[in-house]
Amino acid sequence: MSTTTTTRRLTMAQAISEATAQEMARDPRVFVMGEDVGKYGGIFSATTGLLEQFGPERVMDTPISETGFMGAALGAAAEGLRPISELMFVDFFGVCFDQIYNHIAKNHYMSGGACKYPLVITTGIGGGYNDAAQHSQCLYSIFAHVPGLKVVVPSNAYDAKGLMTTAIRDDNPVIFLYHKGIMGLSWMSYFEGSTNEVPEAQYTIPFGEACVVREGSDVTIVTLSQMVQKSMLAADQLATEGISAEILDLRTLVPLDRAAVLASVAKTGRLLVADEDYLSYGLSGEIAALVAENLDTLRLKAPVRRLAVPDVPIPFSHPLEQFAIPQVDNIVASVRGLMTFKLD
Amino acid sequence: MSTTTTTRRLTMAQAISEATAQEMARDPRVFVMGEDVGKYGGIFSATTGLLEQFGPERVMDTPISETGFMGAALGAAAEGLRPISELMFVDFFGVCFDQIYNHIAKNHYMSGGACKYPLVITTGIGGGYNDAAQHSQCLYSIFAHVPGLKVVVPSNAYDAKGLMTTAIRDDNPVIFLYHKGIMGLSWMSYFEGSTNEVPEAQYTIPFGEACVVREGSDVTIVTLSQMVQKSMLAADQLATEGISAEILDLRTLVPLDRAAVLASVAKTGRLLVADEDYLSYGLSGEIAALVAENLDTLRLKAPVRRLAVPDVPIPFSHPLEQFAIPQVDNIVASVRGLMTFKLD
Amino acid sequence: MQATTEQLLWMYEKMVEIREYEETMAKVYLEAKLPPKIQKGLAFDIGAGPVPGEMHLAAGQEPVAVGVCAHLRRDDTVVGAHRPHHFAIAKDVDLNAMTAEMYGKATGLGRGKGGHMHLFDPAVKFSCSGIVGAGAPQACGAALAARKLGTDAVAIAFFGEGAANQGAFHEALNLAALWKLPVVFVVEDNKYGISVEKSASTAIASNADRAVAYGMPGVLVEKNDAVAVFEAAGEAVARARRGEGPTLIEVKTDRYYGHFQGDPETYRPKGEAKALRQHDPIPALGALLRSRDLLDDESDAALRTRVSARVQAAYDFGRNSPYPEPQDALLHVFAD
Amino acid sequence: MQATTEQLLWMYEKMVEIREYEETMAKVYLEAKLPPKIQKGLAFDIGAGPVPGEMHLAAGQEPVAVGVCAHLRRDDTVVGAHRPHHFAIAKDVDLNAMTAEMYGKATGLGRGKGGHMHLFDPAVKFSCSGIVGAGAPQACGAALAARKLGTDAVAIAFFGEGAANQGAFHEALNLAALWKLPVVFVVEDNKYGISVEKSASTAIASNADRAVAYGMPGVLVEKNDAVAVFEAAGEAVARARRGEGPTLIEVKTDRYYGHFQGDPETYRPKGEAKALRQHDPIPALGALLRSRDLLDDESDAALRTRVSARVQAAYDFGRNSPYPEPQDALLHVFAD
Ligand SMILES: Cc1ncc(C[n+]2csc(CCOP(=O)(O)OP(=O)(O)O)c2C)c(N)n1
Ligand SMILES: Cc1ncc(C[n+]2csc(CCOP(=O)(O)OP(=O)(O)O)c2C)c(N)n1
Ligand SMILES: [Mg+2]
Ligand SMILES: [Mg+2]
Repeated sequence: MSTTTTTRRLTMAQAISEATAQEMARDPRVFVMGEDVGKYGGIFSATTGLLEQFGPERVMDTPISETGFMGAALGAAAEGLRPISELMFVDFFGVCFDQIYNHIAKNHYMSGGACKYPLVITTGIGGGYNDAAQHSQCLYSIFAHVPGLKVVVPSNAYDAKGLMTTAIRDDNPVIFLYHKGIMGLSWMSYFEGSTNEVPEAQYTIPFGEACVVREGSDVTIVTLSQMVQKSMLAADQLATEGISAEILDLRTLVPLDRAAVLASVAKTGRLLVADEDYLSYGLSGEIAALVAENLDTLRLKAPVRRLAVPDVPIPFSHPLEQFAIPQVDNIVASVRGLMTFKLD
Repeated sequence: MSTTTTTRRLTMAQAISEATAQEMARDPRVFVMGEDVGKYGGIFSATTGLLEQFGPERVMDTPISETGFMGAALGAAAEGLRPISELMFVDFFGVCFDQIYNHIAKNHYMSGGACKYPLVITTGIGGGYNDAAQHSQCLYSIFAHVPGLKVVVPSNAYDAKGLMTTAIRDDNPVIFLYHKGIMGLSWMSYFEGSTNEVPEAQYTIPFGEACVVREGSDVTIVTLSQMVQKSMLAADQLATEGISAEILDLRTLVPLDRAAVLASVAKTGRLLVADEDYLSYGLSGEIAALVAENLDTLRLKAPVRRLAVPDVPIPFSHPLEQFAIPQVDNIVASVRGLMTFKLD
Repeated sequence: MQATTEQLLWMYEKMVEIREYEETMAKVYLEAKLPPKIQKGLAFDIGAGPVPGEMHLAAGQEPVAVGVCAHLRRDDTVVGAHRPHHFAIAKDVDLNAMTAEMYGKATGLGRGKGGHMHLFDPAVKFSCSGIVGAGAPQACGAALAARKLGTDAVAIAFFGEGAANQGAFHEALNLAALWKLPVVFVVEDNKYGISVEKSASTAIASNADRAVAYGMPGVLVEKNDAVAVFEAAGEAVARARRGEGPTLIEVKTDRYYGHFQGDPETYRPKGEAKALRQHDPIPALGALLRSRDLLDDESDAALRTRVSARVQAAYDFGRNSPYPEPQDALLHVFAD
Repeated sequence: MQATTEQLLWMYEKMVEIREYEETMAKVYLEAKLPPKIQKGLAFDIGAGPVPGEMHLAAGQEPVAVGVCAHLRRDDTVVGAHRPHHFAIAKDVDLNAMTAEMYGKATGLGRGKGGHMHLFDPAVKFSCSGIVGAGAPQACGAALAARKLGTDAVAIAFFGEGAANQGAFHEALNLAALWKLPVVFVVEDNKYGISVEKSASTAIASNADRAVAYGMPGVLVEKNDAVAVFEAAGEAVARARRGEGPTLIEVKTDRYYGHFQGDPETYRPKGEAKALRQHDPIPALGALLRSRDLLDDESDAALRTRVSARVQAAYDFGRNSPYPEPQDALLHVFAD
């Protein structure tokens, strides 16, 4: 007897919907709701095929009432169901954030652990396709700032499937943020690296484990989501200049793999944080702070550098947007800049 | 002829309502709206006396419809009025943040500068009086993270009056966050240092200028709001141990006075950020990151330390809340810890 | 739907219990909050005493809680708001653990983490929230779960007339009607949202008239009377259990205390609260019971003794329970 | 209220202009978005071409825009949503600058920062937003300002039937009615919110029936017809101007294109869009004008030439304008 191993490449969108479908098949408590998740299959195809497979009682289109259905997800989770609730664009969180951060995130704590809220919020993030200031943000820092939410931000299909399965099985609220520009949609240009081999069988990837997606010795690029793919391209270019970049894909912001960041920076002595969220008071600051807090054990060769959206709303026009959102060239230039320092 | 100088001490609440009243008298376009801002005078007395002085057309009680009246503030500001709109507790921002961050903050930018939205959002922040997880947060990091809002966080009555006057005269949206525990309310214990001398005449304090509220040479405590008052008490205690702490009151987060932080840390070589917001992905990270980005010019004697709410919702019970929110003793202990290092 | 003798007596006893609970709390709450024990210059210290923080009491509003909860089972869900005691008691929340929670004790429902606006008792499916209007969508979720799980459990969302102007109200009612969920939305019109009178917050006189906007029945209960609420709620709960969808009920009720304890109530006409107490619903139901020979001095006294024992035991339990360890603040952010 | 000849002709010309604008955009938008010019494997590239990003066209919905805006002055405010062109054109937004904005050019209304969902023209008090429902409270603010400034200007909030289930709708309508603001809320019922049919999102058939919840008049315009909208809006605008408060109008209208360009429309019955075009409101109004001898082949042709010149000039202006400098992205976060 022989086992046939076929390698399958999936887009990140396919990986997410496959993870969801497999978990729905395994666990009847799981259901999906959100705007256009049914017949349309999700605006970013994160729920494609689910309605056909599971029917309208388990794949529910909702009115444009995010507070309504996020609150309903909480209420259903409290009763033991395991909702997956889609916020079409993360940019819309402002109409329903009270349900998310004051209730979904805190009720377990406020109940002293007596109540559980196993639910997943999926949402599309990121720009690069000229969708302007209200449809292009990342905002994961905000979800990571408020306590009580696990925050998952995958960079590729393989990780997305494993992390989504983990998310659905987690007994806590999880927000799963997928960047539109790595979903592999047929109508939006995307980074090839995000579409990769994905086993058909179910598997999980634990939260809180960052992944060294490229080893290197000169500089550490701490990054996530689409910016991982940009960093890979930058690293290729840097390699031709003799600069060896290590790329750390955080994968989850809560829990955060602090040890992995510190280990890599200890090795390379240089840190660039490459982020698509707003620069100030967010993710890039947190990672830089981690280094600042460990200056007694780390030996740095250069000050820390951060690359992020320079505290401006995402502009619509192509040249403006390309300027505002960090690109491959900016990563390359920042790393080059880091190499010019020689601390101590 | 002689000028009589009388010194007046005001509470921060009195200072804010005085600034508002004087500006309303000066500028007929200014008006106030919010829940219980009229007859009640504001739950935290930020609007006390205004209804009596200006009448119900300029001091408007609203329904409990934060999205409704924040949106209305934007619409009125677009027409040239200058609304002051109160969000009773900052904790409620999740029901109306879309109006605030997707519209009030971004419309000027999205209009390419064509439209202006001169409005002030006032809101109460902070814990310490057992109001639990949905009424005790600071959250200023979130308002500072999204571009387009100026973020003001005063620590005392004098600053509050000047900053509030500046806020009302600013042509941009400003969020003015007052800590309940320094308002000088007759029904909540507060820190004495927050009630101080306030001139009767109008004056402004420019945004983006941090204030050295205590000079010192061994360590810099970068802080804001009520934590300034706690830091002052900690510094008194530290002084008895021979440790000289410099305290920098940020006063505004956007714009942020980066130069003042760097200058003080350059002088002392040690940095503690003392913050009442959640620890991760927020203010304390941003300040620490600033140091990490300037390691080529700064000579540090110790790694950076951050004191903040340790990523837990604010618990109700007294011993739990006292543990979760940084106290004077924690500041003292953190500074002592910083003094044990000897980098290089 | 007519209340049985048992139901009438249950409502009466629960109302007496709620009232005693609130009156006791009004006293306990004041302990150590007044001069000279507090910071000089203060008139009151909200953060002091054995029960610190905000305190919203529901004395006067008992009929709403008992009239609705008389129809509920343990597996029905109730979501309350910032003024939750009467609902919690009527839903049979563990009185000891609830009281211990308000004392911030380790034996509390939430091990002291929640406090008075955040009472969670999953055993009887009770929860509440300090955010105005937030409970309504959550009740829809419980009702949705009941349908998905194939039970005939129902969910009740209780909130004030002020909450009916919050967006969450609208979204929840539409969702419930659209999906024909077994929910009953119950608005307590106590005339004020803190200091703001209903006429200054709500464009129409009765929220019951808003039911039309969702194609669901709307019922106005004009009297702060347990039996009247019982009748309106009975039909609504039965309808929900039959799978026929939601109902919106508004009850005109009375708030005897301030919005929260310590409220100066300067916005309220002098003597209003006192006048309201002329129509106290508890003696009213007592009189009805007596008129039907279901209550006499003796049984009333026995009932009050029984209730008092329960209530005072709960306060003793709360007072005498240990505080959590400070560092327990770090626990329960996430379930393992 | 009967439309004057001038108003009828204005509505007709504006509808023709809107239609040509949208049909032109449908073509321009596709430029450089299809294989083989795009990433291999893609069927379409939303971020490519001279007009990148999302594109929501309003062909078919012209009657709503012109029927309302026929009553408006320059100093009246209009707040639109993500599908804003018809309103912008009917409100006399600068067509060149609006088009340049969608091309992302420095000459655009927002210097290229806003794009098609974020058109701001303060000269005619027009704005819109990509967030469903968000405009309704903003229109209340403009109306409040009019009252405070003592003018008789009014404000219109336009939004889709999908938006009527968003909390902001409820809060805005209550506020407007409570404060008797000069606002008219106009719901465009084009049957879908992206792919979700109205019956799957809205508990009742007509949003006009929701006006009762706020004590304001509710009007349903059952026909996608400019004159019908004109009549309903005329009364509502006049009422607002007289200081008598808000009105809610719902208009049954038709969306000829997909939700956005590139929408596969798999959720839509085959041929539906085609069938809708059988009832095109533009020829319908043309026929009315002809029946009244207000239009003939010649004047129609002249009008269409005029309109075409305007529309094509705007596209030329947009196409030929310069892009902003990349680093201008840093400008305009704050006003000085
Ligand atoms: C979203 C939100 N806005 C404001 C508040 C502050 N607040 C707490 S209770 C209250 C009044 C509530 O009035 P109502 O709903 O009538 O309930 P009642 O207090 O009369 O029982 C307000 C404004 C809040 N908790 N949440
Ligand atoms: C708060 C919010 N939720 C969801 C969306 C995504 N979205 C954009 S348009 C749309 C449908 C809107 O439907 P409708 O209001 O009927 O307007 P139409 O598109 O039919 O003109 C949705 C769900 C959004 N932009 N904002
Ligand atoms: Mg009330
Ligand atoms: Mg629609």
